[in-house]
Amino acid sequence: MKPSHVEQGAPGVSGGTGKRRARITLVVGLLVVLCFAVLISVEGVHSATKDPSFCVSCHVMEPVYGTWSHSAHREVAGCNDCHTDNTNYFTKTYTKATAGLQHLYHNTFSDLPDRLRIHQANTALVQDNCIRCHEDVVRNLNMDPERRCFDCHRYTPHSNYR
Amino acid sequence: GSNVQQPVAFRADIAPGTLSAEEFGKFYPKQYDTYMKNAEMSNEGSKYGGSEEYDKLTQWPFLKEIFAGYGFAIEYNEDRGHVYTLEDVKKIKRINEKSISACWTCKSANVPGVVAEMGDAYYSTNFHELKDKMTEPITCANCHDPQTMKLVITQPPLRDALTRLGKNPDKLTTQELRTLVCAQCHVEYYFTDDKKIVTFPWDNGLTPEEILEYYEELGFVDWEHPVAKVGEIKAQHPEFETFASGSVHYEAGVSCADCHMPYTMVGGEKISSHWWTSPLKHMNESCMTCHREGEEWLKERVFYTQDKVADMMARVGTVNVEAIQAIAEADAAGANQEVLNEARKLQRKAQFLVDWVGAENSMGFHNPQLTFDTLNKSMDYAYQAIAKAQEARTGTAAPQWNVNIPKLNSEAVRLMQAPAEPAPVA
Amino acid sequence: GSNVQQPVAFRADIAPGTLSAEEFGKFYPKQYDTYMKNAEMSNEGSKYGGSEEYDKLTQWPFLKEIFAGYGFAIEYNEDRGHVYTLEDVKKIKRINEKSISACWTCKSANVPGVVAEMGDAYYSTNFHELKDKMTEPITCANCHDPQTMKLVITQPPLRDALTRLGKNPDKLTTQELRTLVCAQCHVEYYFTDDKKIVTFPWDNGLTPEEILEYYEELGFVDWEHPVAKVGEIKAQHPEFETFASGSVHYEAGVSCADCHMPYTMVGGEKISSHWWTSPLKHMNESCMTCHREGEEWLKERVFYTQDKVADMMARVGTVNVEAIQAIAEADAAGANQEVLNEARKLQRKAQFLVDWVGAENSMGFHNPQLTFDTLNKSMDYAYQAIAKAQEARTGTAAPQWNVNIPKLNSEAVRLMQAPAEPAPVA
Ligand code: HEC
Ligand code: HEC
Ligand code: HEC
Ligand code: HEC
Ligand code: HEC
Ligand code: HEC
Ligand code: HEC
Ligand code: HEC
Ligand code: HEC
Ligand code: HEC
Ligand code: HEC
Ligand code: HEC
Ligand code: HEC
Ligand code: HEC
Ligand SMILES: [Ca+2]
Ligand SMILES: [Ca+2]
Repeated sequence: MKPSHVEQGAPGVSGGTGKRRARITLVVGLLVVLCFAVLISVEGVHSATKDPSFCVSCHVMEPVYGTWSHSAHREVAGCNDCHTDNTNYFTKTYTKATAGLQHLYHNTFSDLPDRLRIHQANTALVQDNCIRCHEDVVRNLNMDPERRCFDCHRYTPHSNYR
Repeated sequence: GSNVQQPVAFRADIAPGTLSAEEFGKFYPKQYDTYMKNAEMSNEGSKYGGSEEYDKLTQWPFLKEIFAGYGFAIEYNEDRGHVYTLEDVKKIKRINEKSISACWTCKSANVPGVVAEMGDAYYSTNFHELKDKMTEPITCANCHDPQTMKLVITQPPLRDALTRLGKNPDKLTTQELRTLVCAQCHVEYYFTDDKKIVTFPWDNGLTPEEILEYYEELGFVDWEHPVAKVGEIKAQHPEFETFASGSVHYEAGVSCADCHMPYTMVGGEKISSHWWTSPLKHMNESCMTCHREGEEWLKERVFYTQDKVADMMARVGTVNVEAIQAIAEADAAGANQEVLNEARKLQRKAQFLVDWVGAENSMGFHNPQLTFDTLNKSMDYAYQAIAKAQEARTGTAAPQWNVNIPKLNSEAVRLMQAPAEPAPVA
Repeated sequence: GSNVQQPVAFRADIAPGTLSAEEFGKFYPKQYDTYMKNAEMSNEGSKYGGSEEYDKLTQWPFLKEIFAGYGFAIEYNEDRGHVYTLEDVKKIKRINEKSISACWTCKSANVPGVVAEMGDAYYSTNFHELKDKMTEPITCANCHDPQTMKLVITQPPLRDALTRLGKNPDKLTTQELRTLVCAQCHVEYYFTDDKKIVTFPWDNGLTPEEILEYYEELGFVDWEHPVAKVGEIKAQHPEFETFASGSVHYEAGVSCADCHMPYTMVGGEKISSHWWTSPLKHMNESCMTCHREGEEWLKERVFYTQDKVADMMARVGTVNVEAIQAIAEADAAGANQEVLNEARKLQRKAQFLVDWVGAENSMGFHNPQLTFDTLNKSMDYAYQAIAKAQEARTGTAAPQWNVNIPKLNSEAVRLMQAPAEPAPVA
């Protein structure tokens, strides 16, 4: 018995080895910039990055932004409510920083996957956020730990786009 | 995996051995309310299934012919809710004074306890002898551990089958259980020759062809068809096997409970509906979280498949009847028995495969591709049986064409590059 | 609807009548670059299709038998990119000195102009006579108005067919056009008896059975099969008809271009890919916008259908060959010609239906349910032809069973409530 074969597609990011050295230098540069930001004020970064409009400042984020902004969640849950670890302040800062760096990296070098897909490792985090808000509704259910709310709620909140 | 455990609101500690749904209902009134809907009888929304207790032999006249000489030709009804099991098994004309207790197996929550008590002797005990012990229909106890409410496999035949296949029935994931609790009953089965133990024929695999092969190896016979003079196999409700051998929904990780026990909002809370019936009665809950197109649109898609399956089954069933008649006519005309026996072997296969589709309760929806394939193979065997019967009668064989068919593009390319190679026969 | 018009970055005003892809390419280099990929030849990703020019008669030996006496038994290859049309039509051995220009129709951007010039006389003109006029393969001009780059139906046969069906070919929505520009060529067609005009047989509907009925009414014959002595109909690439008669994707509003011309990012801009090939080569672009499961998973689903279709087609093709042989053998044995002619009529139908599936280029994917149904009907007719041929030979008919089959639950319930009513014959 195979409980589920649904894979969350891992974005196939490839990079030519020749460009790698230049990239590493640049990444270090980016890191430094980010650390500065942290030094100046973690709070500042948090407020700068808390709004969905920050996320959509990247071109590639437009489709998901569009679908979210037509969803029931628009008024109640922003990107970070689902896509960062909301267990406490530190986990939130950590997940924001690491994911932010990844996105910045990929976006800067524009080796973008054709279709964005959530990373398998990040699904648990999103799942925890669903439960965090909807605990009351689902408190009776005994779901398989491998199962995600969005296996059924396939279009919450992003829907499809062409 | 996620490390946030869902808090479970409330678990009553119901005494082990509790069987009555009412008892459970005291602690889980919401689930119990939906369970009581199983008494509703309506065909609303459904084209080929539904819950009214109508006659399947009227709906599909070919069934009466292929089941000739067997109980199913006497009375065979559309299935209805889980609460009717006792009533239905007791009144069906397929039960006679010699019937055995194996027939209680999927009809009552009392069975696991009785088997624990009597051992394998239970199965061959006279049906009527145990009537008083069968006090409950299908109740919560068939699927739940009363103390924890965890899903459990209680039916001995499934426990045996899983164990035989190297799977521990007590170590299943929740998602597996959401299908396997149904596979306790919604499966093809047979009675072993000696002790009449209810057994699932899964050792070669789950597809109709693998199960047919299993029966062929065993030389299993359910009854002798009086017209065709063939030892036949009866197929029964292979919902699980059909669904689990490669259907798009199974491969997508969907379980029986996802469609047949959808989450329903009751008083601001989600619960699993315990009204097991045609999901076409509540597509909004069953389908529409996964499917975005409209409900009417999706229903038309179900019918697009089901209409084609029903038409094909009608035709394949007809050819199966013709095969039986061809054998009978050839026999009456004093045909060559050796050749006629080949026709009989083919007829047996043909009949099992069309019966599989007829006995499966979704009119193809649970696995369209497999269902079309199974019907087509049945037609193929049935026509081969006709040709053989005609050959036995007239002495003139129909021509055969046996040639290797590469099929794959890679294979075609390979052959073109090595054209000298002798083509093996298919 | 929204009244926000998408801003169009750039529209060149290319002169009307421009045909060459290079000319268009100067203004639309990104689309042109993808167009040039049509020269690539590989079967990568595909199991039954692909773009290598391999021999279909090796892949499917039964085709050689059913096409006996016709050009398709001499040479028939897997199709490849749009840029090869001229090369392929010129070199194929199906073309002989008597071939007509109708064969240029879907191979060159020059055709609409030539038809405008010559009128219907174009079609029956000798093929070789117009060779010099056919300078371009399929180019941008086949689908685009050079001045506006709007999609247009340029091919006369489709303009005629739409007009006949009461649809204005110049008043189509973009989403319709995204399918209908392909239906200019990827359709079943025939040449009218007198003027050899390329005509689409859609007057009764688009399904294989409706089209077969159309041909039967017309008494249309492509060629005489020398072994079966049957006037046969040849089916050709009915991609559009198969897809548009009820497939899940068509009903969901998906167009050919959605899968075969997916949006692709080129230099930060989305363009429509103009590389028309197997979408299994680029599922990420073609499918994953709509499908959330993984790419590998989805490909397995395509193969689940295709494998079953291929196996079924192999079997149905074989039975079709046996039908031809049965007729030939009966004929040779001096069979009753009246009965044998009935066999021939059945064989003709059987052959058209299996040919339909073989000629359709997606191995069932474009409409699985319809494809299985079509194959099953072909098998049914082919076996009936065998039975009739055997009857013609031996004088012994196989039995027939004709009984009304209610099928629907509502109908069964109705009959049960009025059981006295005489059951009409199916
Ligand atoms: C600098 C541009 C940029 C910004 C700003 C940005 N993203 Fe992204 N994002 C990307 C790129 C590029 C990818 C694809 C690379 C990848 O898959 O890791 C991506 C992928 C993702 C993914 C899918 C992969 C994964 O990590 O699971 C999620 C979810 C996501 N972004 C969420 C967000 C959220 C939430 C924000 C705002 C807090 C945001 N993004 C802001 C560029 C950006
Ligand atoms: C209500 C919770 C929620 C909110 C709010 C939300 N997301 Fe998501 N997001 C998800 C889920 C769930 C997925 C995974 C969908 C799947 O794989 O089925 C996802 C996936 C993604 C992906 C990967 C694309 C994909 O289809 O897998 C990106 C990028 C993304 N989100 C960005 C954003 C951005 C940007 C915002 C704010 C505009 C946002 N999300 C708001 C729950 C949310
Ligand atoms: C920050 C809190 C929050 C998070 C995180 C969140 N939700 Fe919600 N969700 C809400 C609220 C509040 C509503 C009610 C919105 C309304 O009714 O307008 C809602 C509505 C819904 C609905 C009903 C409306 C619809 O879109 O169908 C569903 C289903 C749902 N959420 C599922 C999810 C899932 C699945 C996730 C995780 C992927 C999630 N939610 C994450 C707060 C949240
Ligand atoms: C392995 C489980 C199992 C066994 C053993 C079993 N049944 Fe059933 N039975 C079912 C299921 C599941 C259904 C509902 C599906 C259906 O009707 O196809 C059903 C339906 C029925 C029905 C109602 C529909 C109808 O067929 O008219 C009757 C009556 C019935 N069974 C009688 C019997 C008898 C008599 C026997 C013994 C010969 C028997 N059952 C053995 C599982 C079983
Ligand atoms: C045929 C099998 C079956 C029977 C009989 C059955 N259940 Fe269930 N029950 C299930 C399944 C499957 C689930 C979902 C479990 C999961 O996903 O963890 C479930 C879940 C539950 C839950 C957990 C909360 C929820 O709604 O998901 C409760 C409580 C429950 N059932 C009570 C009952 C009661 C009370 C009865 C009898 C009236 C009963 N069950 C009969 C199969 C059954
Ligand atoms: C203990 C045996 C048993 C188990 C376990 C069982 N069933 Fe059944 N089921 C039956 C029988 C027997 C019937 C037919 C009852 C009758 O017609 O009298 C039936 C009937 C049905 C019907 C037809 C009802 C209608 O309205 O026509 C559905 C649907 C169904 N079951 C689904 C399920 C699902 C889903 C599960 C698991 C969650 C399940 N069953 C578990 C034995 C079982
Ligand atoms: C993806 C959804 C889905 C899944 C998963 C599914 N079913 Fe069904 N089932 C259906 C539909 C749709 C029908 C057709 C109902 C109709 O024709 O009215 C059906 C019909 C049935 C019926 C007959 C209902 C009737 O009207 O009498 C039974 C019994 C049944 N399913 C049992 C099962 C079992 C057991 C499983 C798991 C092995 C299962 N189903 C999995 C959707 C599903
Ligand atoms: C097996 C499929 C399935 C899974 C898994 C699932 N849901 Fe649902 N959910 C449903 C269905 C079906 C409904 C609609 C019930 C109704 O309409 O009565 C629903 C309803 C909801 C609602 C209420 C929407 C409303 O209209 O108010 C919320 C919130 C929700 N789900 C959240 C979640 C969360 C959080 C999870 C994960 C813990 C989850 N769901 C997992 C099927 C599912
Ligand atoms: C938990 C998710 C889930 C549920 C619940 C579900 N489906 Fe599906 N269904 C899928 C997936 C995944 C596919 C494959 C196509 C895709 O990727 O969308 C699919 C495909 C289909 C198709 C196309 C198959 C074909 O042969 O044309 C139909 C029709 C369909 N589902 C009907 C239903 C119906 C009816 C129900 C409810 C009774 C249902 N589904 C419930 C996930 C689901
Ligand atoms: C209505 C449009 C149309 C007409 C008329 C037409 N073709 Fe084609 N032809 C196509 C399409 C579409 C394909 C690609 C699909 C395929 O091969 O099945 C094709 C493919 C071909 C190929 C390459 C594959 C192969 O079959 O070997 C050749 C050669 C060919 N055609 C020759 C001809 C000849 C000769 C005629 C006249 C008898 C003709 N065509 C008439 C549309 C047409
Ligand atoms: C077989 C038909 C066909 C041919 C041949 C064709 N196109 Fe297209 N083209 C399309 C379709 C379909 C679209 C999508 C139109 C839409 O959705 O509005 C398109 C769109 C375009 C667009 C609009 C932008 C975009 O990318 O969607 C341009 C520019 C274009 N094509 C240029 C060309 C050029 C240059 C050629 C020749 C090298 C060509 N086309 C050949 C069918 C064709
Ligand atoms: C003017 C006629 C014509 C039009 C319009 C046309 N095709 Fe074709 N197509 C052909 C012919 C002819 C071939 C075969 C060429 C050969 O094999 O030489 C072909 C081949 C193909 C192939 C096979 C390529 C391969 O790699 O094997 C695909 C896929 C295809 N066409 C898709 C489309 C789509 C999608 C459209 C519409 C957007 C379209 N075609 C419009 C005539 C046409
Ligand atoms: C939902 C996606 C989808 C749509 C819509 C679609 N196709 Fe396809 N097409 C496929 C797939 C998948 C294949 C199989 C490719 C393979 O087997 O390698 C295919 C195969 C083909 C081929 C043969 C390709 C080869 O490898 O030689 C042609 C030609 C074709 N399609 C034309 C069309 C036309 C014309 C239409 C519209 C009438 C259409 N398709 C609509 C997905 C699609
Ligand atoms: C524009 C949307 C769209 C595109 C593009 C698309 N599909 Fe689908 N597909 C659907 C819908 C809608 C269904 C019906 C099930 C559902 O509702 O999810 C479906 C169903 C399916 C199914 C299930 C049918 C079955 O018989 O099992 C498969 C497999 C599938 N698609 C494969 C593909 C492939 C492969 C491609 C690309 C070549 C593709 N699809 C492109 C929308 C799309
Ligand atoms: Ca029923
Ligand atoms: Ca090809």
